Amino acid sequence: MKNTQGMVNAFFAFLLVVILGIFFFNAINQPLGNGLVLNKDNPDLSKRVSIHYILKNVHNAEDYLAQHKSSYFRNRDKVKSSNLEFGKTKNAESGSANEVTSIVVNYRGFDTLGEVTVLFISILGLGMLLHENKKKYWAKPSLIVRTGANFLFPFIVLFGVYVFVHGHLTPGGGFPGGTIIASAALLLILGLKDFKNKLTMTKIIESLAGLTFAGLGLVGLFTNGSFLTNFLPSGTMGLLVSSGITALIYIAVGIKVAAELSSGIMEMNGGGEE
Amino acid sequence: MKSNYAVLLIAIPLLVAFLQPLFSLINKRLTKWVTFLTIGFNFIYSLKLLNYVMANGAQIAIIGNWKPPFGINLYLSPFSMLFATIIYFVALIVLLVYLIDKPTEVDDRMSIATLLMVMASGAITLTGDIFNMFVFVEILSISTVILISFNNKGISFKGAFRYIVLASLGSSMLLLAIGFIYGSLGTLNLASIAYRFNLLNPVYASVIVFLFMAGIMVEAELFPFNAWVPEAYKGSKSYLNALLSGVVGTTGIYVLFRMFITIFGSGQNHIQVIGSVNFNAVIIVIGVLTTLIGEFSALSQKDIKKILAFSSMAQMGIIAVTIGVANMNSINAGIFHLINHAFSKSLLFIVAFPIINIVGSANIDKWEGLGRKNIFLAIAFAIGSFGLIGIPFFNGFWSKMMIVESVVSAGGWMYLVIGTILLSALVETFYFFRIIFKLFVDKKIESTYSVHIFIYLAILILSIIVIYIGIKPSFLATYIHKAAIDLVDKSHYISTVLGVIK
Amino acid sequence: MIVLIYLSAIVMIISALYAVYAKDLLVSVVALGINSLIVSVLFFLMHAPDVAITEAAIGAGLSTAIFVFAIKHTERKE
Amino acid sequence: MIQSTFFYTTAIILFLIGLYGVLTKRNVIKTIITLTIMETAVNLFLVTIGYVKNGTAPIFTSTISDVHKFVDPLPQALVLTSIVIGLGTTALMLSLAIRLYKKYKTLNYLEMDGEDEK
Repeated sequence: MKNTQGMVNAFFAFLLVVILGIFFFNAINQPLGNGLVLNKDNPDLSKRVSIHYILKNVHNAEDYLAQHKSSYFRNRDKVKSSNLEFGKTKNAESGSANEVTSIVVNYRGFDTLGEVTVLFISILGLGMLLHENKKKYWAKPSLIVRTGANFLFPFIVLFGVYVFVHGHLTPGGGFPGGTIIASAALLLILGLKDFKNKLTMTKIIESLAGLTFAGLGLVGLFTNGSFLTNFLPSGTMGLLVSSGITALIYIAVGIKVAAELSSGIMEMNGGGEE
Repeated sequence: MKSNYAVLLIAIPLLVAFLQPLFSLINKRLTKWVTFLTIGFNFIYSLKLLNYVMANGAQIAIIGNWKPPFGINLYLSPFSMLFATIIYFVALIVLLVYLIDKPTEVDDRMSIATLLMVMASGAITLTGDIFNMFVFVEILSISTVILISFNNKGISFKGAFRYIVLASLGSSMLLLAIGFIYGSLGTLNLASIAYRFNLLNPVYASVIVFLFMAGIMVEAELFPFNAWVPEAYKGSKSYLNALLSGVVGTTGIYVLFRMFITIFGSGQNHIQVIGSVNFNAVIIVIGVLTTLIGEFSALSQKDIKKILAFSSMAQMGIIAVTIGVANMNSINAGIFHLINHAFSKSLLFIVAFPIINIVGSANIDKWEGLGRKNIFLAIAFAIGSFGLIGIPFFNGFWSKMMIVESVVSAGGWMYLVIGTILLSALVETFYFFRIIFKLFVDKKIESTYSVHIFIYLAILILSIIVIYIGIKPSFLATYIHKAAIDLVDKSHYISTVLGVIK
Repeated sequence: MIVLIYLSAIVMIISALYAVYAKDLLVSVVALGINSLIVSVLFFLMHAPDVAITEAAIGAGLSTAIFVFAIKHTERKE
Repeated sequence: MIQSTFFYTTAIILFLIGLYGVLTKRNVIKTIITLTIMETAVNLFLVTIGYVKNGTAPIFTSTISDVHKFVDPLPQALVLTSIVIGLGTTALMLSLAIRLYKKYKTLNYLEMDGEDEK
């Protein structure tokens, strides 16, 4: 009886999935001509707003939009742009060499603030749900794991710090950097049998890092009249000390993510104490 | 420049939320009052902004000094500010009642989750960027899940799990819709999407709208994404129930209004047919189904929490119908009914809260004789339910009248819809009067529970609002009228944000 | 290169199916981790190194670890 | 290099596999796994939107500065956000799963419902 019901369920689910699949594939394979469709194969980036992020001429584009009104939408690529050269160009908007970073932290920094909040609230919920979780012991770590954990821990942390400090220059940034540090904490949990959770410490670090992010935003609001404005000089593109608050925010994000995820892993492991 | 400060409505609660763990290290009791004060600040500030935009028209607040459509912006208009204000007001009252009544129960984690939930709801109403909306929807659903599971019962974990599964299913769909939008229109800004939406291939547009609708229906408690409603309401604390219907549900419906009428709709004709699908009909069918399922499920329940949960589901269905009918009258009526529902339902939940404490049970059979024990609560309950049913001279009467009127003027097969609305009112009358008659049965209740004066005050404020809107519906008329105009006027939205005129 | 992409797409779909159908949850989680890892390789080949690093660290690494922790606290069978 | 239609197809097949799993599986952790598959699929879809044939990664280095070959960085930024959000949701769902298991001693929904009725 139960099996029949399962079969019927599976059948209807399969039917729904097939219908949705036809729906999606039909949408994706719509022929060109009848209105806009997904920009496939060689997407014309000059039809998208990101052309200005790439060329770093958003302020010019704002002026162009204000002057030419709706004709802007047809002539995005006519917006003036300056020549960008690694290690030479100064004050190229945010000044970060990694375009993804400049979008994540600068052009759309507000999303990142929300994203950090999502992580914050979910780790908070995890702590609430699991605070009386009993510690589960894993198989006794072998000598190699123990030694390896002790030996590798500082290097992994250092690598994580490197990743988020260089977030505005190289691939990486606050989120992967923080996660790498959290994986060092994971290594300690697996490698050290008598690992003690340090939740109060992570809480304080997390709070201060979050405060830095939101506080930098508010400083921008009160000095330059807009939340999360880059109020520091953005420097030469490609240098370590450049891109103003972008680098600072990414460092804060890295520290915050590291603290949050480490505490999340500790609480997942159990034995969390306040 | 001044309007840029509106971002404080989001930034201050976030800053406070990040600081709360530090406060809780200093003093555990500090956090809840900080939360309360922050929401109070939000309410006062949003009231101020509401008056400002009512007088001066819609404004935008830009973030990061990047003007739209390049950066993220907040859109402050009569419609968005009105709902932000109502959300903050409801949250403030509910939180006050809860803090007074159960001071020991509120811990630091709960106050952070409440703060972020209210912040996210406000931010969803204000934001002018679709991906930003997605991020805040995520914050809203995660903090709601935490609050539901706070009760530490099996059923609350089940409700929370069901909610989060549906919510992440919905958010995947929402993200897919955002992907489709960005891939074709090359923008994430709502005004820019609105400006270019009718250039889309029709099949393609219908896929986007379908995915978006599926994504937001979890919050709006609409069928078939409302499977979480009964367990989540039953499993969570009473006060959270008020927030679930007054804040989360209101936000979900707000997004449907804004997206379907301003952004995806085509100016004065509103949505009508997008692509190959008549989404008006789809929304009406969904609304009617939700209403019928909600009302008939409420009829068979004994538990007051479940009754109110199903009733709020049904009201959301009725409001969804007004989105589908989509003429000026129905939009007016829908906004009015959403406001009325937020007030009446919060009143009912807040009244149910001390009643449950007095009687010691959420089962309505045990409520007999409450009127003799505490006449004030019984009358307040009656006022709330009259407002919800739409008894003449209570707030729901006017909005339901307006809904029926607007549906009649739409004509055609809409007569079926009128039948549904009237039937739902009938069913509501039946189950609410069943409770009210029970309240005034002559029977003695033994109880030592005494209701705090502040709870009376909160109930009094909400009752007065319910009655005052009933007697003088013109009190809100200017606000609602401006909100409806703002909602319908697509070209105004576009020209305010982008500076181009469609 | 093209062969590599086709191959990884096939492995990805097989691992996803395996993650859905495996009776042992731990096997299912490992399949999920493989899926994430291959997706991160695809991201790298699609010139998205930032996303690739993040997906490898979060999707294949940390996410798998917390799944294993959760299974340790519950049960392994479906 | 390869056509982007191929990636779109892969992403949608992956999405549908995940959706099928969510609809049919009755195990709490299995549901979470299938939801994660769906999230991965959506991320692949989003990155594909920015994919340019013969492009380069959108990062200025001392050797690469031909901006016209860059792939679209915006979808990548969105995916970065969505991956982190996915991790947060997954962690919360898993902790709920642990609590559900502690309450009901099972991971199956149907058995949980049976438990409640008793």
